Amino acid sequence: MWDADQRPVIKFSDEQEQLLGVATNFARDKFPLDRARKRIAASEDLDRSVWEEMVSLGWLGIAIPEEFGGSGLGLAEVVTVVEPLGRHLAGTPLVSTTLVAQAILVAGTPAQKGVWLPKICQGAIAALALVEPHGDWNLKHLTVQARPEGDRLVLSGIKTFVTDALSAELVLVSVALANAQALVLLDKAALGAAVIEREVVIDETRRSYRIKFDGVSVATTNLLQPSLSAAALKQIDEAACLLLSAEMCGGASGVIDTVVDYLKTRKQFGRLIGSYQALKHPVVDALLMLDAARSHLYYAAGIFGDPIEGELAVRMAKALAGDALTFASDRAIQFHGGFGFTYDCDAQLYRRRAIWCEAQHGDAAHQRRKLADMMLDLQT
Amino acid sequence: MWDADQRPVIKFSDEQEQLLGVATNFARDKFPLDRARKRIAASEDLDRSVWEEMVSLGWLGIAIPEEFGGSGLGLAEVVTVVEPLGRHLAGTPLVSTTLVAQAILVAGTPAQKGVWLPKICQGAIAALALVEPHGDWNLKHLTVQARPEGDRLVLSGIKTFVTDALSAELVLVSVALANAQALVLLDKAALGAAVIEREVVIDETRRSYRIKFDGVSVATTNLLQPSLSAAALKQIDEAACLLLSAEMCGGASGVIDTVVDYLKTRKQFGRLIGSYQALKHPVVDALLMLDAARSHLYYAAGIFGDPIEGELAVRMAKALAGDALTFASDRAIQFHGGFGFTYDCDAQLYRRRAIWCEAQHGDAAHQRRKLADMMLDLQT
Amino acid sequence: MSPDKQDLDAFRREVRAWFEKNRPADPGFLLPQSFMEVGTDEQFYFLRDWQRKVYDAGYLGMAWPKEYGGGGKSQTLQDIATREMVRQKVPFMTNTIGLNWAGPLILNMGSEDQKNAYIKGILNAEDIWCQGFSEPDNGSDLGNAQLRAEPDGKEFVLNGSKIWTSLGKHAKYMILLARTNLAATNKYEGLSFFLIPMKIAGIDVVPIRKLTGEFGFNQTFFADARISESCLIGQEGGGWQVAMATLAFERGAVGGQAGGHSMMSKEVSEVVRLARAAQRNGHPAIEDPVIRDRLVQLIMEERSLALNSARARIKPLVAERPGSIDMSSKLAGSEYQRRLNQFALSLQGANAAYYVGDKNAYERGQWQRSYFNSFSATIGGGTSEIQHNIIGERVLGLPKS
Amino acid sequence: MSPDKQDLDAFRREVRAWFEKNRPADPGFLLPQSFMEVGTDEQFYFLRDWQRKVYDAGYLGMAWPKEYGGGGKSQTLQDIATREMVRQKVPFMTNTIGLNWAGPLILNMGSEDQKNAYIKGILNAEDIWCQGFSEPDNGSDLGNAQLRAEPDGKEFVLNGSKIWTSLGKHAKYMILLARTNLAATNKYEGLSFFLIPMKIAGIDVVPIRKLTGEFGFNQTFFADARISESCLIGQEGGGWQVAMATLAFERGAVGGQAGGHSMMSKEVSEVVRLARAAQRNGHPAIEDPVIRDRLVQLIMEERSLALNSARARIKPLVAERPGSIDMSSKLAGSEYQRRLNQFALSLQGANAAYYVGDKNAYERGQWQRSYFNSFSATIGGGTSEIQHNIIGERVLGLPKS
Repeated sequence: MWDADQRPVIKFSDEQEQLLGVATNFARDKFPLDRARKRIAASEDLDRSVWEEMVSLGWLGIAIPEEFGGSGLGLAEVVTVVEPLGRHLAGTPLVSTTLVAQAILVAGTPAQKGVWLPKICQGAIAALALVEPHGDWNLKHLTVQARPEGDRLVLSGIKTFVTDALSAELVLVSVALANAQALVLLDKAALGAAVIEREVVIDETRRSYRIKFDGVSVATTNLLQPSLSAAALKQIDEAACLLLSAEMCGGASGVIDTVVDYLKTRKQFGRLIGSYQALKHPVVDALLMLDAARSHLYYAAGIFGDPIEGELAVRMAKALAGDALTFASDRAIQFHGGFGFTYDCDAQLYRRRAIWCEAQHGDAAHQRRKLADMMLDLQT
Repeated sequence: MWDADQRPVIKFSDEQEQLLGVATNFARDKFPLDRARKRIAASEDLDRSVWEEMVSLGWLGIAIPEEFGGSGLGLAEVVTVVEPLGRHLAGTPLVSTTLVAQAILVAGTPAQKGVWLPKICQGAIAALALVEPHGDWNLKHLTVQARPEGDRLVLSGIKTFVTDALSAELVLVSVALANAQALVLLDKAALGAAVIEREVVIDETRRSYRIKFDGVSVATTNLLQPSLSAAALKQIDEAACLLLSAEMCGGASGVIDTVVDYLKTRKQFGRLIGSYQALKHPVVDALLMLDAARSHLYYAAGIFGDPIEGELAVRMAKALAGDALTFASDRAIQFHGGFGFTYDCDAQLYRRRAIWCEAQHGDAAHQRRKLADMMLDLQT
Repeated sequence: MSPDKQDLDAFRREVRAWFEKNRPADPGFLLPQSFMEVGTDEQFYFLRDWQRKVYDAGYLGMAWPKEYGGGGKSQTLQDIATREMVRQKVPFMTNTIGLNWAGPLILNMGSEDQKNAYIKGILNAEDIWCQGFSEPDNGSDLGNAQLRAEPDGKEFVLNGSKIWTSLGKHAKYMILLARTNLAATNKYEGLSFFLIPMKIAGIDVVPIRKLTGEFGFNQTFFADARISESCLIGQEGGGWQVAMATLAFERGAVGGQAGGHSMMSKEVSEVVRLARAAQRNGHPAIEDPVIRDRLVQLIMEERSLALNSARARIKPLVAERPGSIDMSSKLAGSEYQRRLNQFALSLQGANAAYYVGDKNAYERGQWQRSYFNSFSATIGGGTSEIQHNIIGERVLGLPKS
Repeated sequence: MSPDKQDLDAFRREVRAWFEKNRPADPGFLLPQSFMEVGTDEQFYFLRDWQRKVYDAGYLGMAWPKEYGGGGKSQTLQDIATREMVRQKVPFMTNTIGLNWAGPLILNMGSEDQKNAYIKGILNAEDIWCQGFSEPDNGSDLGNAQLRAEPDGKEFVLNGSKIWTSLGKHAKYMILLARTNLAATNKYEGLSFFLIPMKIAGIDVVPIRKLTGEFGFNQTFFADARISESCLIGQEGGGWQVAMATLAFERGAVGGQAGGHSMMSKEVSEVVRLARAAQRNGHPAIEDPVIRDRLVQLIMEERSLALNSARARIKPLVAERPGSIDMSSKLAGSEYQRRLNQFALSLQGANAAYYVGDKNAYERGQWQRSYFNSFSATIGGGTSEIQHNIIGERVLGLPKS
């Protein structure tokens, strides 16, 4: 989006402003960092009471049309909720559930939409099963197979990094079906036959699972419309880039505050350590990286869905937010000195979050590679 | 070269030690930086008296066998002379003359060796005509043509960045001859028919020329042995990488001293500016880059000519020395503040030298690309 | 008063057409990118004529009062005209100090006489202005200015020196920060601000050669130069406040500038074009994935600058750390330019070693020159290192260094 | 005394064969990379047994005096054995503080009683040593140590706390820097150095959880712990000199260490292997030119560390700035490790998100862990920021910050 003078314009709606305010307060009240630490140790995957509050605020239906019980807004409004949650390292199923809803909106049959979207608005958790043991970010690199048998599909193979699989009422699985990519919806009953194992992941606020599908079968009616599955995968990938950027911008802001607080109070050699330029200047660099990433984030949010510019924008946002959070959290560990090396220092929580988010849907280098191919082969 | 414990070993000869001492003193005495500035403005391309001193010290024959009037040492010993000269930004034809001698040693006919090598030892200046207007670093990308006519070759096309062409008694030209690369020796007489134009180049201590060869012809006896011309080009390229690294390591050391002197004496806001970490720490980083580059330089000097490891070593040395001088001189301009922005500040002289050396025989990125192809495609 | 959207669109079309039709032809020599780089007479007269032409067409000083030579129209129209100049990359307005510093200051706090005397000459480039702020020994420390303006009856006597006076040779007037009271308890209270004539006895302008080898800056020496007390603007002893107000105009932090762009930054699209032209192993450099990766980084960085400006206009999106984007834009922009230019140089392969003046230099050697000139922005107006301090202390609240 | 080349070659072959034959099998759990990372009992006992085995074979403490348990042979032989351990990447010697800090110190300035009491137990790992230098509030400022050792008759009474005591739980002894005189005019003169027993009343070792989630460091609390005056080493009030001497041993700046490697750094060759295994768009990551460029940079950087050591042995090649390489090796090495580990992580694509303990984690998640652990070297022993100061001031002669 450009104005008449060809300067870029960031669209920012009243709804975004309102949601940003509400979510900022909510995240501050409900997700102080010691809560994130308690969540790590908790036996339940999900903090039901907080989840119910988020549901009752309508956050699960933000980007779902009103006819299915949502607010009929868009992902731009979801961004304003995800960013403050990311700042406080909340580890909720909001993003994955939203992404599944997006896929259903793009490629679901009328029946699938009618069943699942209202449920999601009411708090049904949905999980994404896209990644495979090879770890390749190319979502079309599929080894999980779906073989037709009569009016059923029999699945085989393994998906990894399925977050909140045990809490989920629905799992969206990408599969190879007759050498093409396809997306299948599995409800709790269908999942019963799968082997679900907890994974040990670097971001301890996440509950992640490996699912072995061998022998799982579902009715073919659970297939998302095959002709639209490529479009749905594209939607998931771009929406994921957008929402992960929001999460990472929030995280970068949080970790900058964390390190700034320390630099203002810790003394060495009789001076507040924040007065040393060796610490001060890199933190300023982190702030500049965050400022840039956040500007890209809200630009991308405002034009999400634009055929080419929309994809460019989300990939840029993810690349820059990833670099910002990575740099800020790495330096935060270092600048906390000995304390930074301990588990008690919050810097490591952000560093782990950075690695997690960068591992999802492609890191900064991966995004730049895609951007190069999109931008540099056209004569300009 | 590795020791019994498989640690790398730097070979350093007594002759290297001796030459390093002599050249360090010589460069300090003969090339104070105000002399470099005078050279820039001088009407003659060459300071004959200094050149004669260098010749009488035997420096032109260091890497030429005794049978041709040289010392029979190697390029490792030339490095110890070039490094101190680079420190003082001397702009002499030593390097280019040495490179031409190397090419003749590798691929010259007995007659060519017998004529030219003794002359070079006695101070005849030789120039290299390798680069073409396309600016590609691939020395095999040749548009200058040599067409046989009887027992003569008729040349056409343009070479650029021929340093000291007017002072040179000999120019070595790379040409395409019957679709293969070849090297031709042109003496002053043969050059008479060429159009020689002075170029405006960024390193003002250099005298550089563009030569248009259209209509120049030489006897075929001036051709270096065709079967060895690829080997000669390889020798030139690797020797150039080595000697340019030496020049750049010297330059990096010189510019670090220049900026350190300023940081120790200039005050702002009542403090010596060298006490600010924002200036001190990047200069330390430059020193670390120089230390690494210099270790690679002398390692590469010690194993020059080793079939694979030798090429790896010179390319690494050039990549690291280029980065070191580039970074050190760029920061030196910045850290001199307003004075750094003036022509009077020596930082710009080093920065120009850095750009010149990086433009010759491939910059750091180019060297890394070559190194990747040499190192990463073998299974290790 | 403010025009409606249709009027604005019509005006935009008119401006666009005018600049398309009237943009100057290639002068046959390399133009400077800002007034600080005007190094030759041919550059100066070319640029002065161009500013005059734009003013005569009515596209400069549009929002300045009609009675002094301005257009008396709305700022919105001027902004449209200015952005069109940026967009079409026409040459910049060379009387930069007059248009962006002195003019707004005079309109804001000058006397009626001063307004009548100075404003029109600023706009039509008849009267070139320069600035006298920095001194050789106090590069970054403006409050410590030592140039002496000693009161003597109805005159002040100037002694000392100012540095980095761009266009000093062509300037008719200077805005000057000088010390009128050595005894002031606070160093800031000893300063006064003047609008002084340059062509008087005792003022000597000596060119400074830049690292590019070219000229453009000067050092100005004052030896018993006498000026009238009417040159004073603001109170005697109130020079620091006037200087700060002037810098606020310069940064565009407050309105009031005459319009017209004053700096022609390099753009990444030009570097992409260069990457298509440069050769690597017989192929266009743009096919090299490492070069592509670097280009994408630069594209994103350039876009960041524009998007930061766009976000700064949306209050709720800058509420977390107010002022962060404004305060960091000089640092981010100038360091971006330095890196962009440096990369553009490296793309040229062996030809990176050409310099301005060689007929084979890529685009007349403009990249070599603009890389060197880029340091004027990372050093001048508070070095990048000082900008880091300012942001760390004012935005993040970190303790002083 | 020194053996001739043939003997050395024969010895090298013998050592090589011994380690090839006796290197421990994969224990089935992830081993630490240094004594600071020993977090579980199974790791500790495995490593203690291994050190004992190497000592029994005669390849540790080879140059220490025979009468106290050493081998009484030449340092050259020990160096060969040590380098072979590095080369074959066998597990490190876990009693690091004893072998590299306490042992050399006791041999250098300890009493006959102390040598008899301590040396053999250090070598056979019977007696584990830890160090008590850093304190919670004085991380980088050793001379400011506040732990109090109050003289009381023939005893000292210890009160205060030390931090980062590795192996504190397993340690029998500690080398301790403590303040014996609060009234000393100079803070350094109030310090004394002790060799103290750990298993006494009043000493409490509390594990610190590292950012990896694992253990390895401790905080040690002293509450009226009483030690005999015979624990003193060096003069009362001479603790700073003893501490500096100890750190010189630790850095390997002077000889006297028992040998055996104490740290298993990551190598770029392992990352190249990882790049062959990792997938990008269905291809090995090593085919990606941007990844290749980064790998080459890391290969060069790793080689720089080795070549710097080689050059440091050639006097004329370090004459220009003596001490530069020695003083910067900790900074260069530790920052290299951090970057290498971080890049190794990023190569793993989606699988970078696994952690130690997941069966699908690449190489048991060692890269995730070693990236986190790499901060112990960029923070501990003087942060990278402090190292920059030291090099700037001592090598380049820049003014203090």
